[in-house]
Formats: sequence, structure tokens, C-alpha cells
Amino acid sequence: MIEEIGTTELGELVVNLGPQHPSTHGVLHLVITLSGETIKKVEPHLGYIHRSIEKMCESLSYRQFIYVTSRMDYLSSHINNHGCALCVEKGMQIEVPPRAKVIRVLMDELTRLASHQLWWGAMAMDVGALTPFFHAFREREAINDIMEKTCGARLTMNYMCPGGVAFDLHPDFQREVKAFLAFFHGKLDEYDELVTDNVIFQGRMEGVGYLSREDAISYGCSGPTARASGVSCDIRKLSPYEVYDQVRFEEVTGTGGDCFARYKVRMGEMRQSISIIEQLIDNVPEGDFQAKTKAVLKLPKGEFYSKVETARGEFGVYIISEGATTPYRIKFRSPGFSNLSALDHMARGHKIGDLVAIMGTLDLVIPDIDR
Amino acid sequence: MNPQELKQQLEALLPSPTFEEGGEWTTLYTDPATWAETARRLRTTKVLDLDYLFCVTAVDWKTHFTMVYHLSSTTHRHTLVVKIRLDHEHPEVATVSDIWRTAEFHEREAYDLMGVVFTGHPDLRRLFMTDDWKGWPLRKDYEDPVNMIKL
Amino acid sequence: MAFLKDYISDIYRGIRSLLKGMKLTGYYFTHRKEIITQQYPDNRGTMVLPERFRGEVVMIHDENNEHACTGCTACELACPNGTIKIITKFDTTPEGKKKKALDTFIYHLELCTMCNLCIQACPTDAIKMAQNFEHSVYDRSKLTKKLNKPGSKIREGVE
Amino acid sequence: MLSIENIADSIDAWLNRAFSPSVATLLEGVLVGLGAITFFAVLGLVLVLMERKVSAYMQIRLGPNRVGPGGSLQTVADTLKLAMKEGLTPDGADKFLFNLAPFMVIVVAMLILAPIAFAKGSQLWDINIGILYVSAVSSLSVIGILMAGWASNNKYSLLGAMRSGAQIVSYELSAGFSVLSIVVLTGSLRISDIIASQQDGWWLFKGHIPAIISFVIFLIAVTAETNRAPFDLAEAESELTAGFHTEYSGMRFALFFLAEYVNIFIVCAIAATLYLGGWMPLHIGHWSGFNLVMDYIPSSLWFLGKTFILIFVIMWFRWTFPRLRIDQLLDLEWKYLLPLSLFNLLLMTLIAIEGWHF
Repeated sequence: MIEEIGTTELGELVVNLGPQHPSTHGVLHLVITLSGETIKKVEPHLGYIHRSIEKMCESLSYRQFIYVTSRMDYLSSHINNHGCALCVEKGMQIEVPPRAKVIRVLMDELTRLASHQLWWGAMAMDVGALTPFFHAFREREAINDIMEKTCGARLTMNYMCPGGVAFDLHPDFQREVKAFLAFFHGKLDEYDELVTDNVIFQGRMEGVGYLSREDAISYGCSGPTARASGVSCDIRKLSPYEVYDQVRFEEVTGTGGDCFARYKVRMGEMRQSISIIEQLIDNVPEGDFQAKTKAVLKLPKGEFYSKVETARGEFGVYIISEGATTPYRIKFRSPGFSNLSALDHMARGHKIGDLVAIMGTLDLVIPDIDR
Repeated sequence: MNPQELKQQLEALLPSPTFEEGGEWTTLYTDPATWAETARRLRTTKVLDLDYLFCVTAVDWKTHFTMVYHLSSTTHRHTLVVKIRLDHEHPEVATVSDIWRTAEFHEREAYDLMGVVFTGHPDLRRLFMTDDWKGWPLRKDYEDPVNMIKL
Repeated sequence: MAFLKDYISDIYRGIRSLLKGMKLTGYYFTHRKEIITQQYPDNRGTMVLPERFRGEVVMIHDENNEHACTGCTACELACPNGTIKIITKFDTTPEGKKKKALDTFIYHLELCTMCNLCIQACPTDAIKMAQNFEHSVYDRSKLTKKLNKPGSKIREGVE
Repeated sequence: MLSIENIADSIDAWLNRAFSPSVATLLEGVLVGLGAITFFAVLGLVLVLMERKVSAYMQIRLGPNRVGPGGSLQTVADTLKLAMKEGLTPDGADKFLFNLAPFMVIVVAMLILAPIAFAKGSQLWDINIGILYVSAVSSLSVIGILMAGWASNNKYSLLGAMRSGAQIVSYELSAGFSVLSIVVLTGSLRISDIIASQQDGWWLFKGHIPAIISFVIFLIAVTAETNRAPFDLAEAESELTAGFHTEYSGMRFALFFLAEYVNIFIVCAIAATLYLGGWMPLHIGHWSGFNLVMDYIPSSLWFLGKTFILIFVIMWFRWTFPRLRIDQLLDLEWKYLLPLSLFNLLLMTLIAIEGWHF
């Protein structure tokens, strides 16, 4: 890898962006070929945080493997856990109590909010505005505090378990969430004032990193990245799980396909998440928070696939079971991996600054890509 | 399109397709020799229009490999699972990265971790592992005394 | 002329959007009460952690230095990363029967991911999660802990 | 009244009493040199601390608050740390240019300090082409940056330096035109004359709207010239890690850092001199009582106050705005600022010829 770094015959500059670089949000390594400031080619080199989680899961029981998945997309760890729990429940045919379903959805949406807040701050930081990052963290911290009270941890909660959730909601949960939403409504307008409406920011976003609808589908993009190109792909709408078919929310889609469209989609999703939480927060049904399950779970022989919508897109869990207590083969379809594959296509012909902006709007989480 | 119709369409489209029963989605079996042609038909046939490849999995069954392709259509909203049985000694299958661009990365992943060779792939290299890595980590017979800890 | 009008209105809208942002940062600059910094080592005394917070695994001992661990190794089996190692011994009951009991409960804090599975697996609620989060030490071996206190024994009636 | 002028006079008198005139002149030269260097160091420390505090408050943080009262000694500690750190020279670097570049940048910054009037009667060098001298010398700093970028043997540095070159050369133009519009009004390039012409009111108020426009353009252009956000493309930490000074460490990095802040001070001082009357106190028409009170504030405080307000504005820009892209940056200059400032200069000339200003 070292020897290929240099200058090509055409006088193009080959630059290593990463693995330690401020804008890659982790250990992503991009080898970019530049002609002046213009990008000719982007080649991702992955694996700096590859832990082979799929292999690890093959030796973990169905209760244990769920917690490992928090370490993939650490920003939507709840949703990752949720996907795995759903897959195990599908295999075991466990009926989740209604209270647990609502709790799960509430937690998913709070996670999505927290993830989008972090993305917003990091996105603004990528294009050079440092202040929004701290403002975003203020709101994220409020969500983390709520999570901490109910789940006992701030980032890798391990709150979902096959059959429901690990604990009941904290008595303060509903009050605190409502207080947070009231506080956050005003802050979203501040987000717009500080970043969205800013003429420099719009100039950096509009027309940059265009991804057409066909390309978005062909590259297997999902989540806000694909929705900004006009692909309707929200798993919460297409194959609703838990109580998503009972709440009213809109699938936010854009048409631009550029960075600003992706930005707008995520901002819109934050408002939709707020609306979902508002609908559910007063309607948490009474009852059990966990179904009765056996101490040792054994999935019947067969194949089970479940997918959920994380903050980054479609997260799939594919379990192949041989009837044992551990999965025979497990495959995680991570949204970031497919979204990253479109990066080269989007970045060609743009400037270095645009590459950073595109990566920002793709919302890459490297452990999710490397697994 | 419901699974029944999908099956009928596939039967009309492909010469003597084999299906696997059970499972959530329609599962089609095909073999490495015809996969390239089958994939092209699945993608281009208007009634199927399977344009969205969302998951590519290689499974090591110790005696053979299975490639599992999860396909769905963004217009008709149906899902098809395609399975290909590969030889264990020389797992080799045609690439579909020219049909679904996302397959380029997914196939590199399968090559890297399982050692499945995709013929015609534009850039078949290690993806996660270093270029000089020995062995295929996700195979069942893979042993690595340094990096794998037995608890 | 339309070109000139667009040009000027472009400039006007641009400057307005910039001033709007500056107004917001100016607001935060002048309003110190919005500051959210927690001065961590100084606020140790007043810091309250939620009771569910998972910092480390501890074994509950009552005032008679008795715990509820039977040495059943359910937690050891539930642990995904081999954090817990239980060494059992055989006690002799007053009736002269041999009974399996806990000798040492070894807890590798350095391997623990605070996933809470051991707590859920414990049939006698002998262990719980504590709120302590300040785990840094200069010697890694200090992170391997023995959870049952010296001289402790199992509480009467716990099976 | 205690002012810099009085102190300088008394030192001069004492030196002339104690030594022969030639020795006294020599000692005065040494004193001024020492004074300038001390001023530089203190200025750097104060400005870095100010930047960190300003950014902290805008980002709802506290900022440095551990070293010294309220964190006031934080930058001193940082400088000590930087001084003690090893200054690495990368393999394959052009050692001579690599070591020269930071000094080049800092020397240029020091040179511009010469004609600036800090207070009534305290100016190091009242050269008759003062403002031209400032414009000319300030464009030399780009050579230091290009040197640093080229000599580092690092692609990020090279890209950063090239960006910086394009940027400074472009923005020199509109900064120059803004300066010219005041020169047109004053009729002199000498800094003391420019300040004296604002005896009865600052040009910002006397020169109608064109003066305000040229003031705004000047602020934008000098923000770009000093490589400050939103025009910090030369260092753009999210794109080029640290741009032209990626490879610098230790004291050489500190020199770049110091030069950046001294440059900010200088451009703000020049803006204050040109538009806000330098050390002239604020006078309003015939409010003699008010004017008397204003006169009572030392002239050095007036000067520093105006300069620091402008510095604060530039910092405010930095902590609010995202960064521009390189082509947008050049667009802004060539498509918006340059035509505007040309047109503005024309208007200003008209005003000056017709004598419409107050």
C-alpha cells in the first residue's frame, strides 16, 4: 500500500486521507487521487476497526450476541440490538408484550434523535463551523441522561433482550422525555438559524455529491442517503415492526440527491422522530415489559432475516441456525457499508472540501462499516 | 407481487428453477454456471425488476459454500433470495458487480472473509484484512492462535 | 436590470443569514447561564449517578459479612467475554453432608463490558451493578478483583 | 497625565542625562526592540487566551479555567510546553527553507508593526508612505507560508500553501481598494496624517455609506488575508489536517501561531486607524462636556479598545461560520468584493472631489 502512494504519471497527486484524519470520524482510510484540488478517484481502505463480529457471534449464545452488536453502529446501538432481538424472536416465535413494543419504539426514536444530533454537529464541523458541535452535544447529552436513567448506560445500553426489554421504564422517564421534547423544539429552530439558513453552508451543500435515484438503488444505499435521492426505503413504513404501523409519521424523502437534500432529510427525520415520541409517550400500555422466555434460547433449524431502520439506513440481521444455542452463521447487513460504496461515485470531479462534506452527509460510522 | 406470483414469473423466465420451501421469502436455487445470466434476467425483466441487492452472504457449510443474495424490488416491493451452491475446494462464481454496483464491495467482503472468488470482478482484493493476510477468517476451519481467543 | 436586482438581493439575503447566525452565537456569548460544562473532578461531591448506572459488578454483603452467592456459576456461563471466574469449594454442613459453596468470585473488570447479563442470570441476586465509574489504575492486575470479602460466607437459607 | 508619550519622554530625558547622546540613542534603540518583542509575546498570549475564551462562551463551555486565576495563565503554560517540545523536521524536507519559514512569517508580522500609531505620539516609524508600506510588507507573509508548505515535503502542506497563495493574492486587491478609498479622502499615505484627519470625527461616520461599505469589505478581506475562518482554507483542519503547518511542532509551530495572532492584531489596528480614528477619542459634535470626558481616557486605551473590538468581531466570525470552499472563496473575491470595492472607490473619489463628506 505504501509504494502506491505518490504521484501518478499524469501529475496527479495521490493523498492518504486517514486512517487518522479529523474528517473521517474514526479510522476510515481513503486513498484519493487528486488533480490539483479536484478529486479523480476515491478508494476506501477498510478494516482498521474490523473485529470480525460475525465470527465472534458464532460462539456466543442468542442472549449474548445481542450486546456485541451495540459495538457496531455505536450511535444507534439500541436499534442494532432491536434488529437482533427481532430476529431471535422471529426464530423462536416469541410474542413481545405490547408495553415492550412501545418502549422499544420510544428508545429507537430517542436513539435516532441522538444519532442525528451528533451527525448534525459533526457535519457542521466537517464544513468548518465548530460551534454547532457543542450545541448538538448539549441536546444529545439530555437524551443520554434519560437513557442512562432507564437503561443504565449512555452509549452501549444493552437494553433490548429477546422477548422485550431488560428493565421497565424509569418512573421519571415520561416526564423527562416530555421536558426534553419541549426544550428540543426550540433548539431545532436554532439549528436552522445557525447552520441550515447560513448562506455559506448552503453554498457548500447544494449541488455537491449528487446521487441519482438509479445510482442510489444500484449502490444499495439506504436510509437518508437513499431517501434524499427519492428512493422510498424506510423499513418502518415498508415492513413495519413493533408499533410503527400504529403511529402517524411521514417518510421524509428528498429529490435533490445532493448533500443539501441529505441534510434536509435528516433534519426532517428529527421532527418526525419527535412526533412519533410525542404520540407514544403518553400511551405506553401497562403490562409486562418482557415475555417469559427460557433461560437458554435455541433457535430452530432454518434461516431468519430481520431488518430495522437505523439512523443510517437499513440494518439487516441474517441468522442461519442449525438448531443449536449459538448461530451457525450470522450476517449483519450494515447500512454504512453500502452507503460508503457510493462515495467514489459521488465525489469524483469535486473538490477536497466537498469530499469532506459528502462524507459528512453520508453519516459514516466506521465500526458499523468494518464490523 | 405475492410469493406465488413471483414463483410463477420465475418459472416462466428461467429454465426449470428449483425453489427452497420454508423461509420468509421465495428462495431460488441456481448454480454458478448460469448465475450471471440469471442475475441479468432478474434485474432486467420488467415484471420482476429486482434492482435492489441488499445483502450478500457467503456461508461455509464445511462440505460446500452457499452464496446467498437478498434481492428486492423498489418498484414492486417483493423480495427474492437466490442461493448458489459452490464447491468447497474452489469456490468460484461470476460477479454481479456490473448489474448491482453495491455487489462490488459485498463481493470483496465475501472474498476477503470466506475466500470465494468472483470471476470478472473489477477489483478483487482484500477489503478488511491486510493485503498479506493468510487464510479466510470466517471459514469454519480457520484457526488463528494469536487473534482468536477461546474463552 | 433583473441581473443587478438578483445580484443585490443575493448579497442582502446572504448577509442576513450570516447575521442571524452571529446573533445566535452572540446570544450565547453574553448569556453565561447557558454554559453546560460540568467541572468533573470538582463536582464529585454533588454528582448523582442514576441508580441503574452500570459501573462495575459488586457482590452484596450484609452487615454480618454474608452474601447470597451459592457458586452456581450461572453468571459465569452468561458472561459473553469470560469476565467472571468462580472457584467453588465443598463445605461440610452440620449434618455432615458436603455442599458446594463459593470459594472465590474472580471478576476481571478489564474484560467487562457492563452488559448486565450476569446480574440477570443470577438466581439469588447475589451480585449487582455499582455506580463507581472511576476505574483507572496504574497496574492492570489491580483490575482483577475478588468480589467476595475475606471471611464472608453464604447467608443462611439461600439455596 | 500618564500616557505612553510622557513615559517615553521621561525615559528619553533620563537617558540623555545619564549617557552621552549617541549612547542614549543606541540604548533607546535596544529598548524599543525589546519593547516590541515583549509586546509581541504578550499580545500573542493575550489573543490566544481571548480566542479560547470567546470560543468557549459561544460554544456554551467554560474554556481554560485551571491555570492561574480564571485560566489567565493557560497560554503561558502552553507556550512553555511548546518551547520545551522537540521541533521535528520531516524526512525529505528542505531543511533550510523549513526552518526559515516560521521566522519569515514572524519577521514580516513584526515589520508591519513599525508604522502603527499605538497612542498619541508613540509610533515607531512615521514613514510618509505608511499605509503603502503596510500593504506591501503584509503581502510578503504569503512567501513564508508557501515556503513552509513547499519545504515540508507533505502533500497536505503543499495544498494548504497553494490555497493560501491564491487566497492572499486575490484578497490583497479588495483590501488595497478599501485602503485606497480612505487615502482618497485623506490625501495622504502617512498614518499620522490619516489619524489627524479624523480629529473631528471618524471616517466611518464622516464618509457616508461608501466608507461603511469599504470598512466591511476591508474586514472581510483581511479576515481572508490572515487565513482566519471562514477563510481558513490554508489550514482547514477537517480537510487538510493543519494545512501548511502540518509538519511543524514545538517552537516553530508556536511562531506560526504567534504570527497568526499578531497579524490579526495588525490588520485590526489598521482598520481602527483608517476607519475608527486610531487613538482619537470619540467626539460627538459640540457636546463639549462629553468630549472632555472622552479626552480624559488615555489615547492608548482608545486605540487598543477599538482594535480589540474588531478582533472580537473577527473571532465572532470564526466561531459562527462554516468554511468556504476554495472556488467559492475566489468567487466571493472576484465576483462580489472586487466589483463592489471598485465601484465603491469610484463613489468615494466622487465624494472626495466634491467635498461631500463631513
